[in-house]
Amino acid sequence: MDESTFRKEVADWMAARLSGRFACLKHRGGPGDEEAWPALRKEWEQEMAAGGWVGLGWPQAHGGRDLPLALQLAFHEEYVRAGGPGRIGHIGETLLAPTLIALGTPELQRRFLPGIREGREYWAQGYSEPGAGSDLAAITTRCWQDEDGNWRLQGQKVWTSLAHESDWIFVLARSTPGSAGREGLSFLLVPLDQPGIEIHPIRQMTGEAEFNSVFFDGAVTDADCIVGKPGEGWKVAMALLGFERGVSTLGQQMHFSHELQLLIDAARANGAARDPVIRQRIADAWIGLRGLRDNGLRMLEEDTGSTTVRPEALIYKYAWSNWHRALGELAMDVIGVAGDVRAGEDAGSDALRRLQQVFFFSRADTIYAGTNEIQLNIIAERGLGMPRG
Amino acid sequence: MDESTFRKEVADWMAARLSGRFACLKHRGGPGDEEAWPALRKEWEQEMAAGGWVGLGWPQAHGGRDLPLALQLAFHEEYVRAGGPGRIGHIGETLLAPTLIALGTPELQRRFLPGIREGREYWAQGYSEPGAGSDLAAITTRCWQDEDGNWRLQGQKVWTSLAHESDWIFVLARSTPGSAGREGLSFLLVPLDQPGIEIHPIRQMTGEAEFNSVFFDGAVTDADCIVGKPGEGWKVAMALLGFERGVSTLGQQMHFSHELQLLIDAARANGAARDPVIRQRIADAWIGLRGLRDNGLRMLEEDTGSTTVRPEALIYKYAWSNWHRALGELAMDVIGVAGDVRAGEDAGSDALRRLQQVFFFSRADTIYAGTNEIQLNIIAERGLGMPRG
Amino acid sequence: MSSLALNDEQRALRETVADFLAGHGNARKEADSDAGLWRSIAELGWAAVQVPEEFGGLGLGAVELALLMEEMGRSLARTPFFATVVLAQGALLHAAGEAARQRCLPALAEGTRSATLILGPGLDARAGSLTLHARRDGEGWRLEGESAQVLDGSSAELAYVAARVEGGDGVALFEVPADAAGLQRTALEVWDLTRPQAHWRFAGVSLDAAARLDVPGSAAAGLARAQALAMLQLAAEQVGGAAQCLALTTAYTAERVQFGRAVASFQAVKHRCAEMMVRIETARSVVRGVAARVAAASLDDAALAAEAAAARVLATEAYRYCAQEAIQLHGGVGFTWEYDPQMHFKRAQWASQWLGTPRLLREALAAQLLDAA
Amino acid sequence: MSSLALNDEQRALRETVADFLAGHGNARKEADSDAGLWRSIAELGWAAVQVPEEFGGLGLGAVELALLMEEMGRSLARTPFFATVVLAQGALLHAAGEAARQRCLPALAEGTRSATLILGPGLDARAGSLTLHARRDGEGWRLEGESAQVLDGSSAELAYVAARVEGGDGVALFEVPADAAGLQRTALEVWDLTRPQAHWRFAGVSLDAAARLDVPGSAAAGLARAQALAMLQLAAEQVGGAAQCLALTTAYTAERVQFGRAVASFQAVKHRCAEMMVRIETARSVVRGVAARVAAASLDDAALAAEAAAARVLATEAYRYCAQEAIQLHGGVGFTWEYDPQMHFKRAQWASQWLGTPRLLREALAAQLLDAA
Repeated sequence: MDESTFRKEVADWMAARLSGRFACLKHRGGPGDEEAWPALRKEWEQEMAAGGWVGLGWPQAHGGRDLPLALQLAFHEEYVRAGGPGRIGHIGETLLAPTLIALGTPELQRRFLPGIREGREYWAQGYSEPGAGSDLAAITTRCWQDEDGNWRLQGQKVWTSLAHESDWIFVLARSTPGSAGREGLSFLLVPLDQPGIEIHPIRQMTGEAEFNSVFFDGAVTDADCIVGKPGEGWKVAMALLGFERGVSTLGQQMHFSHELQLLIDAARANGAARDPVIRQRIADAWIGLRGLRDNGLRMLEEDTGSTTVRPEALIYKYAWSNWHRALGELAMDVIGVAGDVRAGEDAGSDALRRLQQVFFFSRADTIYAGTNEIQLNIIAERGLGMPRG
Repeated sequence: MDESTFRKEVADWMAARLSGRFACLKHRGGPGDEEAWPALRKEWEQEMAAGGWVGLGWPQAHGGRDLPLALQLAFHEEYVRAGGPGRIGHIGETLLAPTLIALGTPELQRRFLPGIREGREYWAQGYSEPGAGSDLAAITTRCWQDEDGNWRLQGQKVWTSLAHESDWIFVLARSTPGSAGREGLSFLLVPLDQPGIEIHPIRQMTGEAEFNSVFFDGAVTDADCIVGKPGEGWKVAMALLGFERGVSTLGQQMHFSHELQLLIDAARANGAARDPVIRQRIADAWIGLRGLRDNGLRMLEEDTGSTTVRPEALIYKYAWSNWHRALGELAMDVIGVAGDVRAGEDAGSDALRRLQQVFFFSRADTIYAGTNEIQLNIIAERGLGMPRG
Repeated sequence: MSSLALNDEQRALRETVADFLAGHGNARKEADSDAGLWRSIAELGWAAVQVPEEFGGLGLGAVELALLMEEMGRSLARTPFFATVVLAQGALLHAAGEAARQRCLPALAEGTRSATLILGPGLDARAGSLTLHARRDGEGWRLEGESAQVLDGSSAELAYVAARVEGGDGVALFEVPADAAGLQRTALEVWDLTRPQAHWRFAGVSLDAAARLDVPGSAAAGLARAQALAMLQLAAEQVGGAAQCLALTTAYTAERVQFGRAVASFQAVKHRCAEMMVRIETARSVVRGVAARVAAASLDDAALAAEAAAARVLATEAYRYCAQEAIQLHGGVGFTWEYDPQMHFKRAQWASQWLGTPRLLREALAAQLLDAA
Repeated sequence: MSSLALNDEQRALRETVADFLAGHGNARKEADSDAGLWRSIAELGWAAVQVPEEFGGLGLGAVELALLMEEMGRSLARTPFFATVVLAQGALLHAAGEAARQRCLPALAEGTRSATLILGPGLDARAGSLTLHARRDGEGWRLEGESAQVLDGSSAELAYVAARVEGGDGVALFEVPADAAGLQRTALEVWDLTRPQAHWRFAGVSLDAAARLDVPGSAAAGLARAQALAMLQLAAEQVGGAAQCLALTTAYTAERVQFGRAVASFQAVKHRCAEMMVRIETARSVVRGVAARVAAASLDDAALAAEAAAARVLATEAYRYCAQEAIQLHGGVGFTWEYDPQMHFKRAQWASQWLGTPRLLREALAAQLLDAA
């Protein structure tokens, strides 16, 4: 299909559907705003599924459309351009589903992929623990099999986004008693709505809570709800993380671009745009965004299939998270003293609220999914071959 | 004595003496410019000695004037304000002499202090080695005693400023065969003009060479030319370094202040002073200099006699060296493309030459006498009690 | 050369304040505990520290006040101290006439009343930025206009208000009771809960003649001096906050284990903490130095403005950096509500926007350095 | 979406250039070796890379030229390549008329002649910054003025010279032989020995009518476009230099032992090198992206100016940072003459001042982003 025809198709569909009762979702539900309209956003997921916009890159055999990269990219760009809301189904669609397709049994694929593709079942991620943040291999959540083969879990996971809105969670847990590090872990799929699980919100600096602690106290799941063999959980977990840097990074950049435009509008409105130092910093933000964009394109395109280190992929998380954090600081310097006051929920405060969210919530960007410090270690060791420790 | 009277005395003396054949020394001979007029600067040292300006803080018993801190400070400020040249005798006067006064025998004091005080004998410092830069305890230069008790030396020292202009060198060398680290070192005083010593200039990035390598090949010195006992050299060497942060730091700041003024004059002359971003950076340079100044005053004054960690002393080297390096960058951004061209020795190029020296030579500031990295380790470990390694 | 060394009394004061605030911090408590803390502070005499003895004060100076502010910053205390002592007293001391000082200062020194100061947005004292206008009204005055963000605006009992006098008569300083007729106060929902604010609307507030406190013609210069001194004290508070960020971080990383080692043993973490210390101690040295020179009365107005700006820029950058790094080095918990780094982060952000941003302060310094004839 | 991927021919070109320059680097050799290197480069056809086939070139584009420039930057090669190919050819390609291109380009593509370009200081193409003036002189022209710093000014055989035409006729582009009567060239002693410069004084240089190369009215826009493309290529060279700084540093620190460990094993050193890599790869991505879009002809003049500015700012900051850190992490030897980091440091400084400083480039971008109606 021709790209511009496809773009128009997406744009038309978005214009027609992201209206009426869905209109309030425009530009909502991104990081820092995930608590916005969760029930309605699930309905939106089903609307999208019905429109054929979920699983664009999945193989057709699994119900996907197997679209080429350029069209997937075009979809994400048009989606964000139209103000499409944060995707409450993204953990299932972009992380778990590709993992199941790559490493799951046909039974697991048949059981779980349709619920994801149809926007009916939502997933949470159970990796981090209070004692295992940067050092993921230190996890202590245990799992074992009952006589009937069903899996049981005991332990605590933290920083699980949207657990309270999800139906399932995938969990990395220690199945070999006495094992340590990356050995002896298993990757389980666990239903959240059961007596053995409690979900407690973690209140963050904004006062809101889009992360949770999930407590497992003898929680149970079926014997076959495991991806890979028992003890192979680390490999599966890492494969899943590998899908994190996908086409959606360029969708993320459209969000960033939108935020930068809000900042520019604010600066023009309040006169900060005349300040020579603010001007330098806005130019730098734009330059940085070009860097993310071209780095992202290079990541998607160059040397695919090559097994050598991909420098542009190694640096990407560090680059975007620090860019975003700096954008938040710039936004607050543009806003000035008025930024002391929390922007309201009224429509007139939309831009201000969004920019404040960027400022506060981007503090998490340089911490989750590998802190700055971990990223630099990885870049030095894998990218430059420098010694460990 | 009243401080302002004293200041006037210094200023008058400088105005009278830093003229005629000495006039060409004004503002010359600082770091990056140490090759300027060495012979004449030695005559200047003798002129100063005759004027009673050497050993201001030494005890009177050792030929000093035992002036209070405030007056020593006033002297250094007036000296620099008048354009007093870089002190070719400063290693002897401010490092070795206090060490001899504190830890040397009466014989050593009688033998060496007069030559320093009278501007007749010049000293170089022999600490660093090719394999022992940041890690000073790794030195391998050996020393041993002949049957007659005289000391012999074998090895190589590097980064010795002004060795080719000096008469003596103090050397930290390993006297206990097989020892390692801080143990088994001795602190020797060695005449430079002898067959067992060769001095080779180290050409630096500016093309000039104010550092040297000093090669010891069976070099000899008298049996009693040792400070402390054999094996106690580390303690003596560290005591000497402790004198590095003395009153003269505030004299250094006067140099910095002069450099900043040259930069401001250049910016006003070429229009860079109208550039809003340059203005911010010049203001920052001024602010940083206030930081050095008040930190230096606090270092000299507060809690003297206390044995607790002095945070302001711990941070000082890191703070001034990075400030100075940034000043050099700012200077070149002020000068613009004209900075590509080496400033000549003519009087009209004085300011430009000085600013270019700051830019290039300040690259060494963050490396010698403890690199940035070593400074931060020390601050974290001694200042904040964080764990080693 | 004025001495930067603290004397024994000053060291003792610092200890007392630190001990007291460590036991009485209220940043995480409900607002109804605030009045008790302020009462205790007043009883300890700290509200009187910079007020001359003739007005019922202790007659100490900028150095002692800065020590107090540094400890306030460390503890994130939520009290009317900054607004009442630093801002309101400062305006009275430097911009009010003798009779007005005599009348107004004792109650503020005793801490029996809390007060605030209204200048232009972000406490900008320049005449052109003032948003309130005063018009003669018989013997008295009538105030109109609004101030979008008044510090402690819901709790202060009195406000000292700079207004432009209609008819080209310059700037005047008024005392306005918070319950004056025609004054509408609306509490604002702010990010930094330790620094409450309210919107004030002056819909024709009538004041009698005695409410004007300044000697006509002198208010602008007096307010500029008060503003510079407030900048110095805010810098002291920022240094305290930054130092606490570092203390929290070294303590947390010493306990937290990752990859089998204390996080504090990683060189990158150590270097970051060392960098925090460099910035904190540099800012502290300048705050201490400027306070000593203020106490020694050795600064003219231009030098005071420049030196206070230097202190503010260093303290602002130090606090922002330390709060950022405290969050970063606490890892996941750093941006949770239960840990303190986020509170300092919000305070650091607040403090970066009031009493002159680094950008504006640098430009003002550049004008002094570069534009002189 | 233009592809950033290199094709097989481009990858092969990069390898060839890198191999050749690794064996023929001349930065540490005497200047009399330079002519040989330039001859070899010409024989390999690299001077012809961006010249259309109709003018005797290879008809390749910005992507291939950027690959060459990146390798030139890595090796610090001292050749007329930048001045002749990037600057002089660029001006001809974009600001000269068809006949002039036909006449001048083949010799430059063959590399039989070396050339340079004269615009305003630092290669500023804006009409207001030009320092040379052209006056009609019978059928021909007379050039007056001076250019304080001409790249390769002592060795170039030809100069392409932008001058303001007296009488309000705008900007014109002239070809001037370096041995023209009335032209005085004075070699300058420069810090970066790989980028020689000379002062040129035009004391009434007479040219015949054919020496004017532009189609009147079109030179200013053409030179602006040539300048933007030169910025892109200079950015590519900077990326190469920065990458070499990092390579030198990781190699040196892997060998150097302090405190009983390889310096490269210290986390602070690793993080600094990682930060260098982040900056290098970001700049490289943008250089690659802009070059691809230039090759695909998908940028209008405004977009080209903006994108080239982005590449230049990223590459300039990356190179300065990497050169600084290379010196720092080499320790004492880093600022000695015998080690390469100081050479990169000087080149990085040179490159930060020509073809627009980061400060000016950001302001130009801000004007596009913020000042549009």
